Amino acid sequence: MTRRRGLTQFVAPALLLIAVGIVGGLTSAGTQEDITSVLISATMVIALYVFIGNSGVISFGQISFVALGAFAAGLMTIPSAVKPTVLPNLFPFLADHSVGSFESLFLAAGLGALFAFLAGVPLMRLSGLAAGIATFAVLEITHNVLRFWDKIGPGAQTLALVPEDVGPYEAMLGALFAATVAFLYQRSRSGRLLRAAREDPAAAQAVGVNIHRHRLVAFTISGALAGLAGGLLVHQIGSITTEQVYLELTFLTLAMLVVGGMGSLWGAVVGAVLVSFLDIFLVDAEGGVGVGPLDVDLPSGASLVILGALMASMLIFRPAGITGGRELTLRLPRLGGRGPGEQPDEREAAADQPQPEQALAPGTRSETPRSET
Amino acid sequence: GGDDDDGDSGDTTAAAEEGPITIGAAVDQTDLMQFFDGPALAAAQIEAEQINAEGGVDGRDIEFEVEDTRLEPARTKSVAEDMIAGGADVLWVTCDVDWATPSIQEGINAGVLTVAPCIGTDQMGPKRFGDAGQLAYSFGNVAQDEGAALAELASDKGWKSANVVTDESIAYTQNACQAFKLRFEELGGEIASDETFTEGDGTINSVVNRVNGSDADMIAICATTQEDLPAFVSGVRGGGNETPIAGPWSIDGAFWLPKDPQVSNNIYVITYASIYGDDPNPDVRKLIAEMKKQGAEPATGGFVTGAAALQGIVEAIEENGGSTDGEALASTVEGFDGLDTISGSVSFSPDFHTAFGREYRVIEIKNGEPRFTGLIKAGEPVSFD
Amino acid sequence: MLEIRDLEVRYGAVPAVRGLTIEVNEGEIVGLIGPNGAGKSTTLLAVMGAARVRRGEIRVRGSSIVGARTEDIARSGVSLVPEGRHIFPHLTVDENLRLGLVGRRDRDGVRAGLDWVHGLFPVVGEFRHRPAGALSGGQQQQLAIARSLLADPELLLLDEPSLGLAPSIVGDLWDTLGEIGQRGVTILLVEQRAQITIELAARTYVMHNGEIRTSLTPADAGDTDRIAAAYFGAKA
Amino acid sequence: MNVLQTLIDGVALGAVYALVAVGLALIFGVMRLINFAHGELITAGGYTLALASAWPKAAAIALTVVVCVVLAWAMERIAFRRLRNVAPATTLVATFAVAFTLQAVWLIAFGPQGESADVLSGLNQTAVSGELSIRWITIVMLITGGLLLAGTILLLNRTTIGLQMRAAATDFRAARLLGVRADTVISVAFVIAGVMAAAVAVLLTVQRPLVTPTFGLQVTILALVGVVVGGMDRLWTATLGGFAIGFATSVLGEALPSDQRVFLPSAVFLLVIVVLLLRPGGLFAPRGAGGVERV
Amino acid sequence: MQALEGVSLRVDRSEVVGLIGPNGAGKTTLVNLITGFDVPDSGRIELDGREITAWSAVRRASSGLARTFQHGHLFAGLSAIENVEVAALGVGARSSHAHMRARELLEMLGLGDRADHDASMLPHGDESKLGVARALATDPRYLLMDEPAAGLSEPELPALVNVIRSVRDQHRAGVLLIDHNVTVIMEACDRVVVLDGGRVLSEGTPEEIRANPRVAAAYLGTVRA
Ligand SMILES: Nc1ncnc2c1ncn2[C@@H]1O[C@H](COP(=O)(O)OP(=O)(O)OP(=O)(O)O)[C@@H](O)[C@H]1O
Ligand SMILES: Nc1ncnc2c1ncn2[C@@H]1O[C@H](COP(=O)(O)OP(=O)(O)OP(=O)(O)O)[C@@H](O)[C@H]1O
Ligand SMILES: [Mg+2]
Ligand SMILES: [Mg+2]
Repeated sequence: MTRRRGLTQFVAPALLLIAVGIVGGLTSAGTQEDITSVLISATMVIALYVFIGNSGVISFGQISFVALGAFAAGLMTIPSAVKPTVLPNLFPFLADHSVGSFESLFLAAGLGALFAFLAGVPLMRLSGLAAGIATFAVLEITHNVLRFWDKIGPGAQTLALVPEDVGPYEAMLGALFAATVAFLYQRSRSGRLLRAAREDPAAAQAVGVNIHRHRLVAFTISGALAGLAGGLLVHQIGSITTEQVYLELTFLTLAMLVVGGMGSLWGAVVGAVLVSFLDIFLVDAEGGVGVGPLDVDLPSGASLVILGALMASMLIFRPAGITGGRELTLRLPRLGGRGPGEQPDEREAAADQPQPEQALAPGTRSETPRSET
Repeated sequence: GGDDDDGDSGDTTAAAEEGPITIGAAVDQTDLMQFFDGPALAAAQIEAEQINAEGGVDGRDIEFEVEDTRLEPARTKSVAEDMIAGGADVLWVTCDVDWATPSIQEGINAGVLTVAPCIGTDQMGPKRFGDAGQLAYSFGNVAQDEGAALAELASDKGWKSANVVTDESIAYTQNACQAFKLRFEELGGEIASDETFTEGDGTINSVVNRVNGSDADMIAICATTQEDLPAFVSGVRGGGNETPIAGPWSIDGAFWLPKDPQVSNNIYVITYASIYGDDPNPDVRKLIAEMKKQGAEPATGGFVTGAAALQGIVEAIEENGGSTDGEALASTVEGFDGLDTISGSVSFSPDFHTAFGREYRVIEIKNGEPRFTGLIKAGEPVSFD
Repeated sequence: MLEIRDLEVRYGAVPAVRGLTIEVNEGEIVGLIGPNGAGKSTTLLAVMGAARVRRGEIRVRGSSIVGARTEDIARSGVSLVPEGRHIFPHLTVDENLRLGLVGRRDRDGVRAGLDWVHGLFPVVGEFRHRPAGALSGGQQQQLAIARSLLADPELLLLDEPSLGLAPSIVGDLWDTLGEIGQRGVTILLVEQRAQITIELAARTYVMHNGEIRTSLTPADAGDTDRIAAAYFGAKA
Repeated sequence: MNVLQTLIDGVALGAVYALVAVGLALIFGVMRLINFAHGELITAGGYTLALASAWPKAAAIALTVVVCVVLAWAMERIAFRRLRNVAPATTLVATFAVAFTLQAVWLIAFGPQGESADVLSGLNQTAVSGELSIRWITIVMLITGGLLLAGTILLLNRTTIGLQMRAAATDFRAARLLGVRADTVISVAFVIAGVMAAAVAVLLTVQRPLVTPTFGLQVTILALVGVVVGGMDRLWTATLGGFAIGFATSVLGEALPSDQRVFLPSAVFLLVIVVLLLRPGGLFAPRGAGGVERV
Repeated sequence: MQALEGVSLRVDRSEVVGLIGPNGAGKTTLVNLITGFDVPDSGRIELDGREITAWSAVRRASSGLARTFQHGHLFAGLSAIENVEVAALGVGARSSHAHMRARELLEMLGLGDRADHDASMLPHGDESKLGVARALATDPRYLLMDEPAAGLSEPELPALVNVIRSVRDQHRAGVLLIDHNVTVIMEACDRVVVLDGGRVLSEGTPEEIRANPRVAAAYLGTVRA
């Protein structure tokens, strides 16, 4: 019963991603690019979800794995013939070797996982703010090294001349792959134990859960998916700079995750897709666009204000995220006529109503400095 | 007459050669680069209107199609893609080679001449983009040229020693000061101290203290007009150090100057045009007046590169008998040697797809007031090889 | 003093209290018992304005307090010892006590009040500079009660005050409740220790599934069968 | 370069971050909220100074205080008040969103290039010159930082409203049950944070006269790192942490050979990681206080 | 501050040992020490003859030492049944088995109809019961219960006592039972240890303890129990 219901929970996010990909494939060149970006964002947010959603620990570091994946996949697919001219300071090994775009995605994911694992071994011992800041430090260091060490990359300049092989379909496959991994992980023993530990670390230890180990597993998987997302990103745009995979992307992807609802895969996907589309729509509105009878025409830059304000209000009015951090269970037979992005069924919808008045409810208890109270 | 010839701008060369010449501008109108892209584009559009009013290019109008990249790489690419799919004859990109890369690659891979008005590094060409980079050009000054001109200015002023301060965060400032140092020493100057910082790294006040502790006839600073530059100037002057400070175009503009007239004093800037109402070229003054009228008052002299770039593009199309074929235009642009534009004469070479050879305006800031004080030329740009 | 009429409170769609009516007269000690999940805590929270009242009326001293803000209710002489203590673990024991004074209406007698609670619960004096979170469970409970007493309420609401207290302390507490009841403080006492509650209270309501099933008097205290029957839902 | 001057430069930079840190630590102490948008208060103050720079100095500074206080109060009223009992991650991201929105507003209103706002530029002059150079502003910042810190500590620890603030922070509902007017108390905290942001804006623009849309954000991020490294649970450890990160940045910058100086952030953040691993509860936190989980 | 001083305590399998004492006597501290949530300044802790003083809490739990908490510490975002399942998974059960076991335990504690409720919404008494179910799900060889009767209504207590006995008799696990409800202690325990001020005050059968005047003075008080 749980198993079957669990599987149906994968259907909604998968369908949403597929729908976005297919719609994207049918549009004009520029719009295809936008849709590809949506799907790559979704991949990143899913990567974030695997760690943050399951462990409850905020990490500002996942974008460093995206960065590593992007630069690795980009660098290794530039034909070695041109590398000496455009990247004269590279280590000979990096300059002399190249791989195909597809292989480079494995490279990106593998390096992301490796880096995450190595960073995770010490850092996963930390929790709370200390963990947040330590992972932020990882981001800063990665950014700084990639930006100024021109033996391993382009340094402060753009890495250009990367094959542009990722369109909506490729991005969709990437996002689906990430969603599958995330789904399998969250249903694995490790995933379930980590989610419990998220709720109460002390209680988890009392039932034998090795929190450090499970966090490390999630962090590594998240690193792999983030690296993959980086690989997709660089092959979409054909170039990459360190600024692209730094603070702004970190905040934006985190915001997508939280707006969607960071407790569920469905939330991650919904958040990424919704915020990305909102962004696209608002930018178009800046150029003037008709919404039904209305003619929306925004001043330049206003879209950013609106996007920010919308994200803030979504969090204010739905702090648990649009999905309430719950999975959406789609029952396949009833699927006819229902889009994948539609309402959760009633029971779950009722359950995730925020209840601002549940004062002093069990579970909202304050913490104590003792290990046990 | 092409004024009312508003034909279909289809993809085929034949049709394109009848309709207007479309320049697709993928520029930033939202974020940091709007500050450079906006004025340059506005100047170019004014120039285009004038050309159109005078009958266009071989009877064809010039039309700009402008899209906002918002400085987002994916959008930069998608916007350029759409423009090229829509038949743009020339691609016009953001004034920073790194931010512009996604659009530059779209342009050059589609065989379209790709032009930036004011990129200042030597990267806008094969150095960055390999063979296809043949199609990419910038009408900004290459930093090697600006640095050299700054050294010439120092030498003209009789300054014999210099404290050099370089922002290492971008290639342009690094190249400019590198060129300054090489040329300054060639001209017999001495580098008294050589300081570096990275914009935003928090070390600028240490740099100030070291510079204040080192005697020299001048301070050369290659930085951008972000927070550290005004912090530097305030610190130096606050320490009682009145040494002249000089820098390239990237420190042009009055907006960043500390308001205290004793602080904003004895500062020299070389730039494309004086925006302070006293540019020696009446065409430039007229252009500024026109921009003001449109509410697009320039904040640095860089705007004029926009008009110059358009003039260059038009010249190349005319030399090719109206063809907008990318390769043909590119080889013409590469061959420009002393092309006369509103921003003075510009040259290109296979080594430098970014312009050199201009006559720079020397702006002196005295007691908080910037004014034009003369012209300077680099002679040859410095070569790092 | 306290009148609750036809009260309904829901969490989401689920009603926790449905149509509850009880009355507590001035200076009276009234008990409220019932199985887990009966809605006892919810009722007390509703009185404090901390759970939203869907329907019904709550009057203190004759005037309705439905919709009033929790802090205003607390400052008007009503004080709750919440379930699960809710002391402030990072603050010292003394600071926790001082917070009890916030709801106090008159400033006189603070000194005497402090001496009184220190006498009742010596731990809160002994450990006054320690973070409250370092106290043992029962000590924290004592602190929570002391804090409420310091507010010098007219109406004292207690949610399972005996929880975690050693038997001797429970004895002392019961004596104290009797005393302050005699001084005119009205007490609504929610408890799981049915027997001793029934003994102490003038009247003890048995709540079940959000409703009052029956009420018992001290005379019933020895009748365990009757109490059990009341608990498990048989109408007595 | 002499060692003493290096240390003095370190103190000067540390003072900047310490000043920002007090404001962050106050709001964290009272609200358990990491307010990324605190930087936007500073930015708002900076722009106010720039726009009012033609005014008499005292009037310009007074206006700055008013603007910062109103904005701080509005932030709490509109956004953070509703987020009191939600997951820390959500509030954190909500403060990003607020900061992001305000930055976009600055960008539209004032453009990317910045405005010059050196109202008290006289403080840039050196107080001690010769072998060593110390600026007046450094001294003023240290004194102001010390006063703000002491004032805040007194407020929180010695006054009833301070006690109520701390209670409301740990358990908002329990505090209300005791009669604490939690909304008011928390508004007061934000108002004070607004005053602090104004002070930071005035002092910061002395050293960094150009106010850009990211003016306050940059210092805030680094100050926040410092606050966590120092120990977030106490005001003084948090403030000292802010100071320490500035000091470390400056001294490490000197220590690195000049061709490696671009890697300064790596060095600083490596140090941050090491400190956090050794003292997760904070560098200056008393022993044994480590490991209290939050966020 | 010394919470415990020179305490020696032994619990065998198939035995229920009561631990009582006034508030602040050090009972919870003792449980924390035994389960690895606190570190002793001196002394040693052994599990089935092996010294475990230096072991982590996780390792102790995996080796058959389970506990409940005096207050809270449920997995709030998870349903009641998931709370229990996770505990079984934590010590290595297969997921289908964990589910079955969890259901069984919930039934046993009378929480069958609460299985799908979010743990954070349970009334206080059910929280206690869920804590017990969760500890049992780890199939402990020793179970340390910190006030499991707290918050339970009186008519429910006999059922709890039965559960405790069945842990002893059916699972053959040793139980250390802390509670302030003297009836529960007396009915469930084979042996009772009284702690006061961090020291063992007395030890004996329930009857002996009840009759001990020192215990009455330190703990029981005069009348009500
Ligand atoms: N925060 C909450 N969200 C949803 N339901 C809740 C919440 N708090 C309590 N409930 C439900 O409301 C009902 C009444 O709970 P309440 O806490 O008032 O019971 P109680 O009588 O105090 O029980 P106990 O004796 O165990 O403390 C229960 O069914 C409980 O599950
Ligand atoms: N972290 C700590 N810091 C300081 N004192 C502590 C700490 N933990 C416990 N104590 C003290 O140690 C003593 C024993 O506490 P413990 O929680 O073990 O008592 P207990 O016997 O479980 O009491 P109760 O029956 O009230 O739960 C108490 O006086 C308590 O204040
Ligand atoms: Mg209750
Ligand atoms: Mg205890």
